[in-house]
Amino acid sequence: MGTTDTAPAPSGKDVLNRAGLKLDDYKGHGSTLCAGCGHDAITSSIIKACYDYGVAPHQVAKLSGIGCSSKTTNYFMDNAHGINSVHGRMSCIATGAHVANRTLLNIGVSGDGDTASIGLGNFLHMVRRNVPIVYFIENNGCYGLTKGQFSATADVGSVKKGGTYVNELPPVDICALAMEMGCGFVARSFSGDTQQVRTLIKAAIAHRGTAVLDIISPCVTFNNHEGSTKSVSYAREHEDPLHELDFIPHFAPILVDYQPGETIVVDMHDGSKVTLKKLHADHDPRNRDRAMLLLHEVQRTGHFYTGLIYYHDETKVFAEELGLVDEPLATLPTEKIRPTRAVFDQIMAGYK
Amino acid sequence: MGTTDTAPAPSGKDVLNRAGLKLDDYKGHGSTLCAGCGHDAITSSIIKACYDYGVAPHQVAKLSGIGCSSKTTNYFMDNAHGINSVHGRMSCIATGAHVANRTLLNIGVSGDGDTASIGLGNFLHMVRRNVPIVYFIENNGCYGLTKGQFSATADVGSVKKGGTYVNELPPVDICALAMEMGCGFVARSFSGDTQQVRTLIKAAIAHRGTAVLDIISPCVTFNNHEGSTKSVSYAREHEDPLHELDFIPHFAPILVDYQPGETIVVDMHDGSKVTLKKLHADHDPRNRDRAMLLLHEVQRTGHFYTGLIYYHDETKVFAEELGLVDEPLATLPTEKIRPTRAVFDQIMAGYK
Amino acid sequence: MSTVLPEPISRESAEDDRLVYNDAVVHIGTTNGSGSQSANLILLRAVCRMGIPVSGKNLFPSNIAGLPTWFTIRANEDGWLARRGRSDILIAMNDATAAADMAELEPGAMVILNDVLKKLVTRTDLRVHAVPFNKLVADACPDHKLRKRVINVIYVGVLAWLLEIDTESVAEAISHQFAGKKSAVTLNKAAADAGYEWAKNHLPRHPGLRMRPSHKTQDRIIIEGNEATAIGLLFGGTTVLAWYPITPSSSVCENLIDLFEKHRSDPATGKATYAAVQAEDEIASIGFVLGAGWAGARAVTATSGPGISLMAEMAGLSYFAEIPAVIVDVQRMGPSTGLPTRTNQGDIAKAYQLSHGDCKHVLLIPGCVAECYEFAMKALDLAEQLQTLVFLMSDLDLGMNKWLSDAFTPPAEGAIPRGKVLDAAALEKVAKFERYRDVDGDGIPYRTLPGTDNPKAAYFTRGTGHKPDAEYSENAQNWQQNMDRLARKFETARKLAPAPIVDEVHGARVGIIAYGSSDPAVAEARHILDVRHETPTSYLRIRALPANPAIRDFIARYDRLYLVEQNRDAQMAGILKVEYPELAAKIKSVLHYNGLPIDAQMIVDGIAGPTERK
Amino acid sequence: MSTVLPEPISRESAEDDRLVYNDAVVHIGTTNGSGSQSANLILLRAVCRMGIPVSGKNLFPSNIAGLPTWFTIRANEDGWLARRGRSDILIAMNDATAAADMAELEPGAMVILNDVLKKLVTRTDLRVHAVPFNKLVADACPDHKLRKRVINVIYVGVLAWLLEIDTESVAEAISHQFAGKKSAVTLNKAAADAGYEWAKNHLPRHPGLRMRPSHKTQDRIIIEGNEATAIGLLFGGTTVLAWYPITPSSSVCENLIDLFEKHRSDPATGKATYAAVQAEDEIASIGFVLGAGWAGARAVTATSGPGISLMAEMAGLSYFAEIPAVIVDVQRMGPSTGLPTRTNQGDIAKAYQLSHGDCKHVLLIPGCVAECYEFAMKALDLAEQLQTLVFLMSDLDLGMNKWLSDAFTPPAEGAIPRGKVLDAAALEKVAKFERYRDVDGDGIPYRTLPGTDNPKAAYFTRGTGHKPDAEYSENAQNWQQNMDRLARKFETARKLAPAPIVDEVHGARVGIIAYGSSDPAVAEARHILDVRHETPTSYLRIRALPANPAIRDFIARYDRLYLVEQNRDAQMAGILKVEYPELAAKIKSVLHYNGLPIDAQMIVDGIAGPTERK
Ligand SMILES: Cc1ncc(C[n+]2csc(CCOP(=O)(O)OP(=O)(O)O)c2C)c(N)n1
Ligand SMILES: Cc1ncc(C[n+]2csc(CCOP(=O)(O)OP(=O)(O)O)c2C)c(N)n1
Ligand code: SF4
Ligand code: SF4
Ligand SMILES: [Mg+2]
Ligand SMILES: [Mg+2]
Repeated sequence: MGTTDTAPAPSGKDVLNRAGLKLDDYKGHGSTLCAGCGHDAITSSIIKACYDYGVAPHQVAKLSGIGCSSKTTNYFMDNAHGINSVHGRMSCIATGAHVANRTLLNIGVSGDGDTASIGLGNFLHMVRRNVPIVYFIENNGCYGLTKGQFSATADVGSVKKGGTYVNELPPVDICALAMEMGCGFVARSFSGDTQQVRTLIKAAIAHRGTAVLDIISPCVTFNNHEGSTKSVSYAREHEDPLHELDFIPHFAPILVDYQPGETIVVDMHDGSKVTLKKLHADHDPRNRDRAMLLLHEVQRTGHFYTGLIYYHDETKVFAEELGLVDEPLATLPTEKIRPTRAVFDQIMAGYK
Repeated sequence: MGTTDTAPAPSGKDVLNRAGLKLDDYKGHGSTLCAGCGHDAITSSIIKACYDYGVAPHQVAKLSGIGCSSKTTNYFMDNAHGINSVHGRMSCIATGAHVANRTLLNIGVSGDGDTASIGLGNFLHMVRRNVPIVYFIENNGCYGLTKGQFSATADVGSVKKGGTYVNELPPVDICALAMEMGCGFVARSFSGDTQQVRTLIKAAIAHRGTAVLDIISPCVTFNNHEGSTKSVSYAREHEDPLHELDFIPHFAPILVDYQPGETIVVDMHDGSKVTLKKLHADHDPRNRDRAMLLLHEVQRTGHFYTGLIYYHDETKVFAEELGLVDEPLATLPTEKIRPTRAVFDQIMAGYK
Repeated sequence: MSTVLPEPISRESAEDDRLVYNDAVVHIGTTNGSGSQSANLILLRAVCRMGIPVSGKNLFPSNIAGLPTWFTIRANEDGWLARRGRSDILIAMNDATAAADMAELEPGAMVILNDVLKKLVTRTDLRVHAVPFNKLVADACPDHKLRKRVINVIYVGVLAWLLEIDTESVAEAISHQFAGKKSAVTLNKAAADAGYEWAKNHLPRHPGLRMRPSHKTQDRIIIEGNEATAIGLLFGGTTVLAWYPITPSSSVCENLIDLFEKHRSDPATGKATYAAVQAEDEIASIGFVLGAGWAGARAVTATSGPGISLMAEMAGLSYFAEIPAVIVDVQRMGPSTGLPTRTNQGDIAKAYQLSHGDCKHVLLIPGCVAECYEFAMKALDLAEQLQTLVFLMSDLDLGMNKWLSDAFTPPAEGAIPRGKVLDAAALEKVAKFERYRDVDGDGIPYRTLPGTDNPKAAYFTRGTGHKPDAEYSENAQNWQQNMDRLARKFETARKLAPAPIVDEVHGARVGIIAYGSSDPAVAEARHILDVRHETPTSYLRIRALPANPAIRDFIARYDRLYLVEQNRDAQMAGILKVEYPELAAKIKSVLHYNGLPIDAQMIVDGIAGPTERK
Repeated sequence: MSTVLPEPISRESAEDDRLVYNDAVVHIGTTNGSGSQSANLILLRAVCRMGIPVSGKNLFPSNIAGLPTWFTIRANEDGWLARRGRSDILIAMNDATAAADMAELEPGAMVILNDVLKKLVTRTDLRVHAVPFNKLVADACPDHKLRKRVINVIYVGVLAWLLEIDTESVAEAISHQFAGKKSAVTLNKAAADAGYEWAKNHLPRHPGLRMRPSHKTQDRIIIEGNEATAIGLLFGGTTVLAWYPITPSSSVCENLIDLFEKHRSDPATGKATYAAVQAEDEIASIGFVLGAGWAGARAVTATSGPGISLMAEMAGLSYFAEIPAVIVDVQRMGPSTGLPTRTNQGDIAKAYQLSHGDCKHVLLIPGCVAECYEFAMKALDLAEQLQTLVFLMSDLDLGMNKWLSDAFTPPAEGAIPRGKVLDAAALEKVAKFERYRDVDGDGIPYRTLPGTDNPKAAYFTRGTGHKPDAEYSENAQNWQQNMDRLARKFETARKLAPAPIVDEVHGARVGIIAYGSSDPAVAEARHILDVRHETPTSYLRIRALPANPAIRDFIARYDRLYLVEQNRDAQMAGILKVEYPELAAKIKSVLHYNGLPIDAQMIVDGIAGPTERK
């Protein structure tokens, strides 16, 4: 797990971050998930990353569908509004929330069932619109909440717990599909690699469009047995980080000496930087074709690369594409949303 | 339009094909589409290809959703059963029909709205299951039947007819998405290139899994103006066939001398062959990475390549994956679908 | 397709061979996509300019071009503007339907026929005039390519001669139709003139019918319901429109987008004070609306039957998580894909209880274009006030046909009411914020919006069981109490929704209840019942659900009670029978469900018994 | 959560301090995922083996592990097996709920408490026995890791002592539970023995309650409704199952798949004579079913509320294009996501008229597990016979709880009826095949399947307007006639669907109507009403919609008529009020909607007025 984090984050959990908050201020309700569930690890990473980043909770919209994963928005940032909507449609809720209030930071948590099965079409269209959101797929290859049926991301050869049934359908590659829809931030990680997950979250928050985080997150109850490629031990043993990742936020730039050729610096729209120190794989997330080829290699071999797979930020976010005013539409005053009497009369005249 | 067709098809329209039928036997109801609609050209190509191939109409299931394109299943092969279902869900109906009767030849006709908007998720899952079907997307970049709104395949920069609105969202690339879902037969063509379309249809019929045919099919009423990249004239002027295509059916093999390096021969599962004579582009549809790179080039440049983009046939079709009996499930006799009294008693005993 | 009708009331005089003024039905059969629509609108507007009430009903196929389409214009001095089955004059331009269209006419009716269709005439009891349309258009329009576009205007000229329609009004209507396009105006005027001149030279005036100037349309507008709805949504302060195209609701959205583009840019920045999003499907549309409503926008979607079905799951979330949302349902003929271009009121019961589990929704049901406008605003207000889903139940007849109306009432002055929303300042003043607590006893709780900078603001929204403080709960009592509160809120909705319009006639023993686009046909039917059948009737028009108590009283008051609706299953009758079980047996249904706009005579027949064909 | 209940009938003797035999409710509070389920099943089965009727209700959270869960066992000699609110004995194993669980007990109730929870006891009016579970399990189970799995079996032993449950029966139940797994059997027996021995040494027997051998359960089975439904679907000849996981319907599918794998391989080839497809969502599930039904398969899907909503559009296609389909709706508490692990009958009206536009569907409503089995077969038959969508309306209580039942009746001999399908040979014999022609006057047309090798076979299926020959039509008459035929077909369905079960008591003036899982509670309530309130009642149990005319007669016959249902909005009452407007005012509702299985006392209270707590 070759990721470090040199972001100038507050060092102790009681230290106030730039929003004037402590780590605990980012906590939520106690989790009701199974002990050891990968999702809880991701929740912790979200808490830590938001604290490090200095996110203002009241500006956050926590969005989710239905599933064990989708429950977790209740387990962080109690001071943010949250909505646990219906199965597979969080992407739609997010799009609506974004156009209603473009100033919100959307944090969406979904599962592989929620996103890759029932929600696939809507998810891909949200990506196409480049709706600003940090979109987590807490990917455990199964439907946790309904007791462990295979999901569409189960790998070929996965064995059903306590059964003989082997999945033979190819897994849906959410990262590749997101890239095909023009996604500008595509990452894959492992819930247990908390350092990498956190760094990716911070980068995703800094990204202005849709950021897709496909995080392998073992279901310890239903998909953690031998024969599962999404078990804790399988993931731990097979994770192969593409690079050592570091996030340097725009609000606290630090000077680092990079070894040319060894480190890639990705400049983000808001001035933040992500640095990627090359490990054995030679991957540049700014090259779309190469990113695709990497994903295809993974599809063939099942190799478990993690890290920032693809990044670009040239696309307008949806509110820009729509040419919206800067303020939230939600709270525009009457005079901005109801045309004048003169306009009314003019419209009536047109029908005379 | 560099496609020839040397398949030993019956030469005149009244000549009986191997099914003992004439060309007219493949016709359907008169079209009610606008004169000049691209969809009608595809209908003609379907009629001719099925005649050439010697398809048995009663073994065909014609499947469609809702849209101008989806209406066309009524305009060919009146002697086949057809179903015009609901908007965007033909893929589901097809999957059900396939498992109920695996011996049917499924011919599905859909539009870009039907497939790439409302039907996207279900379509991709059908592809993932490799349901045997010749699946047409009659792609006109708009919703014809509801009067010309942009669809999700409208190119960036497309101008709305009679308006100033320019589409800025990236088009959904159905071919690329299908490939990501493991599709083994991916082609793109132009309704006006009837020779190429017909050859592709025959190859698609010979293919045993899902064959996706993304055919640019101009809507002459709503998307044929200047500024449209899906107009007749634009397509005619910009079409760039990847290769000269030929289909040699398994039932009438002929010997042809190929110039090595110039011609690629794709061997199909049933013994048919598709030959591709290289034109200026150097494309081998058996190479997935290359096919993907080609599609990405198209996404960047908007270049209108047509032909067989990708082919492989290693994947089981869905009925095989399910291990179904060879006969149609639909008509299995009672003794095959109702277990014996002894089984009943045994089950009851288990609950005592 | 024509219903058997007796002579209309105001024409009794025709039998004495005197002329009948300002009462005629002209039925025009053309081809879809042939551009006849502009000719028809010119005709409509010319009559209207003469001060004569007029309506236009478009009967079009679910197809883009090449199939038969009909347009029926009814001019009526008394303002009876519902569909009337029997036509006085048929304009037969389409070879595919001319024969059948002629077959349906009453003896003595007039036919204006494109002379190339002459061979299709088999009846001898009609007054057929063959007009050389092709020759006339060739003369009037030198440019070969433009002829197709103006050929239909020739029949406007012919009719102007026959019925004595004011040629000045025709000219004005042409100028209005092609406002700003000079050459089009010239060309169309020439074509109308050509028709007029030819008719003047070759035909007598119509033997029985004439138009003469009146004064019944001053300051009135001609508008489609979907245009009216769009205007209402504009002035209602819609900030988010999410939609997926579907006939017959698309034009609500397309009109609204046009209005948005013209009237809703921020003057300072030129940026949009609205978001109009074409979704990928109806689940997404309603999902966007809920997301936006949750975040505080005034969000709306418009759809028709199939879309309503797809929105079912989200409708339940709106109800249960109490998220404001508005769905405009422009009803078309169902079930299934049905007849996308035919009208029906078949979603009433479906929308009312849309979604699984116990839930009911608020329905606003406009009966005229002015109410489309008013109720669109009202729906937005109520959705936020009640924090729930509100339907605007229009239909294809109301939405896509041309209706004469008084100009609409301008929107109320003052700030748009936004319901019980606590902002940061308001939160300062409360000790505790509990999202689902019934503080005011009306069942309506308070809410806050994401982005509210106050530590009390945040709460968690869910479609699962919850306590007043919005916390998750599977507790039996919590569940039941919350459901009971929602029922209470529905009672508040009953009070806030528009009350019915009641017209009680002294001495009437028959009561009629109807709703939506049936209104003009009911009005005319009441007149016929009164004048011809000596049956005065009282009338209650439902304008919303849940049902207003006045409906109960009305039902109780009459000996015979008929509920007129445009569906097979008597959906509204079912709803009222459940509301008022003690009166259930009284409610008789008059049902119309063949896809055509409802006409007065079928209502008369339903109430007075069928009339014999003379 | 407990309802105020009087002493149960058969215990009146307890007041005289005599022992009560075979009548007890044991309420067990543990933690989800702690493996208590097997202990509870052992207990259930041990009582059953003694010949005593018994039921088990599982009250579990919508969560996988770690949250509170309850299991309630009711043993009753007279066969009253509905939920009874007041428990005689509480087994308190969960620190999170022990205090609240104790608070709900009636004075004098007994508590078996894990001794580590002793500090939670505050009441003095309970008989509390603290048992050293941890110590006992440590002694009985040397392997540290296995202790968690067997600790709960200790209370089985304790109860066996207290209630005099036959230890042999306990041993047999353990063997049954772990059939084939020897070491598990040994371990669990040791744990049960440990509990028994400890109790014997430290506690007196229960002061009032005892179990003693009876003979009421011979040849009876213990089964969940979803298992029964799966067996019905297996023997009904299902060939295509399409599903998307959702609580509480998943186990219908998972059970059916198990059965398929065991019993539906072609003996010759070993290949599957069924397709079981896990879909990507519910729209796909019902789409697969319709595609398969269209192609001739017997296709079924199972789902719950949210899935029903998503299936709305396709439901209309099934109705209108007349494609056989079966949906099993295992109802859970809605609206919205609601309470996924709580029971309700809130989809009745929703399923009945699912989809936009005029349409109604056939509903089969099983009232016991045997009917789950029978009606599953019946649904498949009716769907093909009527060529339409048929719902099987189960619920979570019926589907996921343990029910005692007579062994099911084996399926009928002979070929499965496949409805009016014309194959190639049959087509030879007919002059003309018209898909939607009502040849037999029952509204049901003939159909053909794709793949039929006959030139007459092909037709075009559509959700749009069509003529009897299946050709597209927008014609008003065609539309109306087709809709009228579909209404006629619904009348045929009325005749074919299962008639209600009626138990008329001579002299009764009160009639009760109920359906589904309310049946046992109604039966018990009638007994209470009869014995305690001197109110004999007649009872009609609805088993299907459209409503059978016998329901009308029943309603008419009684002075007071109560319709018991498990939803807030009196959904079935609404349906009947519309069916029988002249009787609408008579129907009073008794409604239960807090998510718990319905109990007899709330019905008694609803009919006789609430009973005071003594
Ligand atoms: C419309 C609908 N269908 C089905 C369900 C049942 N359901 C709840 S969660 C879930 C799947 C969850 O899987 P995933 O998204 O991977 O989350 P996980 O529990 O594995 O984290 C399903 C099918 C539902 N709630 N709604
Ligand atoms: C659920 C649903 N939503 C919307 C519609 C309306 N509708 C009919 S066809 C169509 C789009 C057709 O577009 P496409 O599939 O591209 O076909 P085309 O007409 O362009 O060939 C739409 C939105 C519908 N029939 N059903
Ligand atoms: S079931 Fe699986 S996914 Fe759900 S909480 Fe437990 S471990 Fe996590
Ligand atoms: S509207 Fe367009 S897609 Fe539809 S028939 Fe006409 S040309 Fe074809
Ligand atoms: Mg999952
Ligand atoms: Mg299209």
